[in-house]
Amino acid sequence: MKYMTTVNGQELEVEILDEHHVAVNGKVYVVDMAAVSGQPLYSLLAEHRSFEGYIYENEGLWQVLMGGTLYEVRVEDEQLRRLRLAGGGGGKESGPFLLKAPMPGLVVAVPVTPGQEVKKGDVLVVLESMKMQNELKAGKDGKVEKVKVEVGQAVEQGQVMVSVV
Amino acid sequence: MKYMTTVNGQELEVEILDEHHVAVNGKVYVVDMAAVSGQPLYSLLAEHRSFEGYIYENEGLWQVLMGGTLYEVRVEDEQLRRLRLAGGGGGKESGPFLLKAPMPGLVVAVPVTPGQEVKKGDVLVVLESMKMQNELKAGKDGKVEKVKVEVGQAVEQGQVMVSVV
Amino acid sequence: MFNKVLIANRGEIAVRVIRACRELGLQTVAVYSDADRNALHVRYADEAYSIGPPPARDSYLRMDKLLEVAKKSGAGAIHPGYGFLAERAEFSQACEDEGIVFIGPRPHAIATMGDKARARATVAAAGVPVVPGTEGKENLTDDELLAIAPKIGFPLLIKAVAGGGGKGMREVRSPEEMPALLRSARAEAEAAFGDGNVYLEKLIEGARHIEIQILADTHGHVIHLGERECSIQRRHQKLFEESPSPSVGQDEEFRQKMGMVAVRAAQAVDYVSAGTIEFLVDKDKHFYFLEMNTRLQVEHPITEYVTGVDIVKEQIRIARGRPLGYTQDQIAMHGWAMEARINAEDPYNNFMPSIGRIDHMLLPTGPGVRVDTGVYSGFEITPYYDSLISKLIVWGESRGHAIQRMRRALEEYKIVGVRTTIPFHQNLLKQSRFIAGSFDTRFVEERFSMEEADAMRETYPEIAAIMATLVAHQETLRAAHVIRNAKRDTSNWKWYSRWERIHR
Amino acid sequence: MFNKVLIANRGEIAVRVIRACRELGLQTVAVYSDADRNALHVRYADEAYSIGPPPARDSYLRMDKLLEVAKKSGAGAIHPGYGFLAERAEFSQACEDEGIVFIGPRPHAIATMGDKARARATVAAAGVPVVPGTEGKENLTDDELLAIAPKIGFPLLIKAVAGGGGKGMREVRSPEEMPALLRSARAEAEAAFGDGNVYLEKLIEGARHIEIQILADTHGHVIHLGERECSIQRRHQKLFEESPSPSVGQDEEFRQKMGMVAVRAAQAVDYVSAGTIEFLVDKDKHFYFLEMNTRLQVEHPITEYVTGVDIVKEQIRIARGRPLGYTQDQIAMHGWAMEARINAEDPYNNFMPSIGRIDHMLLPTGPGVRVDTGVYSGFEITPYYDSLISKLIVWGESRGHAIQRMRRALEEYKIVGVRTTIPFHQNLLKQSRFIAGSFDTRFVEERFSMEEADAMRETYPEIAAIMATLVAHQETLRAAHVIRNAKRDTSNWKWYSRWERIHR
Repeated sequence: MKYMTTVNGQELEVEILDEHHVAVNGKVYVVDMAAVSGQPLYSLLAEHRSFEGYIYENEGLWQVLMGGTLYEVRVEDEQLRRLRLAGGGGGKESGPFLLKAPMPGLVVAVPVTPGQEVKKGDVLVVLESMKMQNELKAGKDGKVEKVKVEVGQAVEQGQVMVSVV
Repeated sequence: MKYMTTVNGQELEVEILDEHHVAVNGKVYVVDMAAVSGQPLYSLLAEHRSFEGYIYENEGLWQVLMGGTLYEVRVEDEQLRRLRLAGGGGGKESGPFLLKAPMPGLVVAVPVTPGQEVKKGDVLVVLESMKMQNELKAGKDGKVEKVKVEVGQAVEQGQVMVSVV
Repeated sequence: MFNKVLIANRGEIAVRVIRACRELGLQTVAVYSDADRNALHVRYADEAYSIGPPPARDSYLRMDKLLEVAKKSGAGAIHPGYGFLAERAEFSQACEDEGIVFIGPRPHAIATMGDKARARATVAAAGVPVVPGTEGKENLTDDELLAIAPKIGFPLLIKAVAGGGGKGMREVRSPEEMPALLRSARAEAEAAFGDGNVYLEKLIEGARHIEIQILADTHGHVIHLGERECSIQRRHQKLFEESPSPSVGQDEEFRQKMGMVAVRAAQAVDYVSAGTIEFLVDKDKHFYFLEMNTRLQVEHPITEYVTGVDIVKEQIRIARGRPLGYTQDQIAMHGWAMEARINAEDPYNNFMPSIGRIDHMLLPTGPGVRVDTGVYSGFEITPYYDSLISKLIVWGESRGHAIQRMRRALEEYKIVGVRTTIPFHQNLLKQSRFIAGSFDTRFVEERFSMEEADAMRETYPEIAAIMATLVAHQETLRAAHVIRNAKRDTSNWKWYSRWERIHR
Repeated sequence: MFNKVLIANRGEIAVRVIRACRELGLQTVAVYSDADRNALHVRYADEAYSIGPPPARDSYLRMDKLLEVAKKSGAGAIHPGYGFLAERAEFSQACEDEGIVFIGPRPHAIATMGDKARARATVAAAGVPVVPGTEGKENLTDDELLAIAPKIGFPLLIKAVAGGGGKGMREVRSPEEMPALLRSARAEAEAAFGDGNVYLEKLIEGARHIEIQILADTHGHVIHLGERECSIQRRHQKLFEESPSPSVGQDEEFRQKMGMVAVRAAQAVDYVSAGTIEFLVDKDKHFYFLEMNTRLQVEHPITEYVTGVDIVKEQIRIARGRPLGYTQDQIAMHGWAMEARINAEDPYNNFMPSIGRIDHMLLPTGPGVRVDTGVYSGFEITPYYDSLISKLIVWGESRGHAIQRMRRALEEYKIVGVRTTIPFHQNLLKQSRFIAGSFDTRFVEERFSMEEADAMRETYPEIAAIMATLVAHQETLRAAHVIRNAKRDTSNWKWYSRWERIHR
């Protein structure tokens, strides 16, 4: 099975030959992979070198945290790749941006109002959690559509707080 | 719900009143019990004292290992108690005794032969495991019926090695 | 004296204090909010009392409930830990009023050091150097400030009196730019705090945050246990500490000079128990009093490692009215210790807090490694309290050895279920400036980024690719397996069964 | 010199050696049997090679495979750990032949000390006291033995030449009973080993097992690191060690006397690397050479704690041809250290081995606690290797402090999935004879039982009753729930849901 795997922008062709052999850009690695204590912690022996990494899925990408370094990895087979490329580049920023609470917390500031123009990176909500003030930012340029929280309100993880269209 | 609970030979009447109240011989304890990391490790707050114990079931009895002390506990409701007492005292030693391997290992000695008379506590098999020689003994007086293993043989956990009738 | 201690705290510090009590043969009483029934301090204490709902103001900050539990349980003393009520003079006072020993300083010392202007005036009067500035003189006009500025010297800082968090703060490099900066600072302070008052403070460039641990008993003895280097900070939160400080190192004269000044500062408020004097130190080894923490510090273990003194046990000894177990000349620093604060925060996402259940934990162990933690595999990290879940402390014969050991311990430390700052520390320990010991309090914010740090290091993109591809491949097979179910893809069965096995 | 080390071992000692290498900047190569793919030493090493099926004879004892891996990986040195090939002269020789540094003594030293009679003769010639007896002179007749006996003195032991495990051993208290005992001993030895030869040895009554750690470099320096008390044994297996020994304590003269003799014993075989001289010590502080262990010991960490010397790093330094990092007068013992061996054995069932998956583990941490282990939550304990899964090591300012700390650490240590010897140690530490430091090598077997120990302690039968009853009650509800399913017993729903929650 062949995959196009992109690591921090670098494209690699990864072919899984069998349980113990993987080719990266044609170079064959003898591998042995095991989930040491259930996901997402994996031990990989590759050409007898011992590696250990956390592997998290995040919005269609894989984050590999290994030896204190984070790798952003996209894994696609040919079909998926064709679909993504056909979809065009601008697809990501279309549609509304929904700011969801990344954790439960207390809203301590909402520096925007409906109708206001915002730039990607502008602060939409300041959320207090674990005694820290966390600035939550716009994911795209646009106009604030709805503000669904107010200062002093407690929010649940995943709750939509602001939408930007 | 009332239980007769016997701890190391001492009989106690334990009544579960509700989620947070248990009476032992009529004395009410305010309790809060939780399995801290799944079974068999439990945290119990009783009258604000904090206890932690492993609770293992073993042949109908409960072993409570707490603070480096092992308690053998029998828990019965009235029905079970009546059944047991009706069954009489001699019931336990009747029927054949099957010596099962308590762990995988290698048989290094079988000092008995079929037909031989043995006493409770006599060594039937010596099993090597974890580099230790473990003497496995007869659970009752009787006559060796079958010897199903030989010296040098590897056995699985739970495998019957010798029977005594 | 007392033989039962109530610990008015939670988390790793409650566990730390319980251990000290237990080793001294004292009974312990834990308190817990509804979020902490299964917390380690509840499990380890001899007794435990529920004190209310999760928010601290309803539980750990409720003096009335704590005193009630102390009386009910018969605890003769209360240890406040750090945070929560540790630096509230009224709590120390309330304990005193109830006849309960407060394991910490007396109310007067807490109150004096808790008020920045009073603390500054008090220690300055005792001959302790303070950062030159106008703090304490409020309501100065622009003209007055412009007149005083040259006496303080440039560069200097304009700071909001009501302030905090950098709001209303301006850096001034020359008299010419000062009027405009005063205006904007006042406007920002007014907007942020409803108070446009500002004061001036000399800007200490390239400043290090170095603190001195002191111990004082009720018999008038005050000693210091040397310094800790705490310049590795982010948003004024310490992330990594070491003892000794690389900028003090072998300069015993400088250490003793700072130590003696710290002792003087403590004596100025008749201090009792363990406390810390924080200094700003410039490149030329001038040092200025910053503030005093009138409590046990998070980073006390590094001092314990290099001096061999158990600070918590000394606190208890002091609270029992006994003299210090050490004289100043019995204190020597041996080797080098470091502490990495492991927070439940994602260093790759702006240190955003991370909550959830800890599914798995593998602690670093072996020689020269100490972990102080209040969490365990199966424990739930909630949003109610601060994000510090563990402190990884190591000791080495030298700074180099300590760095090597910290690296191996960080690599061994595995926490599954929440994101942590472990990768931050791994990157920090690869930075050449850090290794050289040349950093100041702005280092993390101005000269450090996780992404750049990653880019500088030896990386294994092929290995990351293999790992991610194998996992993605397996996910696909798993999904296909579920869908096709009966029509099993035999070409993949081997993979699948292997995966099942390793995931069991 | 070498910068990559192959560790020819598994478990906690492989992890220990990997850590030392990593902290010294050396690359590490692990080897593993099929049972150990997920073992910690494989995960922590830089490289890992499979060397065969689980049984040690097919993997960890295969010299050919180990040397092949060393060559393939480019490892310039091999550390053997303890056990397996550590005391096989031919392995040290094979490494030498292949140009690989063996991190341990030279073949001659191993071979000499490995042969009991030769070792005895060699050290005796160097003036080291040995237990009086006839060992080494074989095939003595009854008449000859009866003639020699009075010179050795009574009580004495008859021991089988081929022997071991107490077979053919007899204790003789007077000349009169000796002929009959000789006959029965010979008969038993003949039956057990096919060899009726016996020898005589003075019986050291109330003997303690005390050993001296030595370090020797290739430049002729030999030093000792003080003693370890190892009398707490069962079936000649050490269970608990401490340093210093309570019977040596402050008697520095006695310590140095034993230490110097140990150095002499090591010098007698041109010893290099770390090694241990074991002595039997009687009540009058007479000591007798027992044997030399020509390798790193399981219990080396307690010596590391009290002396501050990292023994494994010193071994590596020595193997690199460098002189010792310490001279004898730089070695001092500070405080008190203890080690509890945590074995996967059930102390309530005759120390029967216990295997299975470790479902959960909570390590004791905090000040003065060190854990050396090769297992973790999720790891499978197999029947192929010895039962030592962890070493719990503590340090305290005094013996009393160390005992208190060990007690709290044992209580904190939670291992779910296999039975362990933790309760044994908890009971040991409550025994008044142990606390008083008055015990000999027969203490555990003759004066200690788990059941009696439990009976002597403060117990909580009501609490045990509550715990067991609540669990039993819940099991009943759970079973009922499954059977009745739809017809849910609402009177119990609260209990049930709570249970579900705490078990999640």
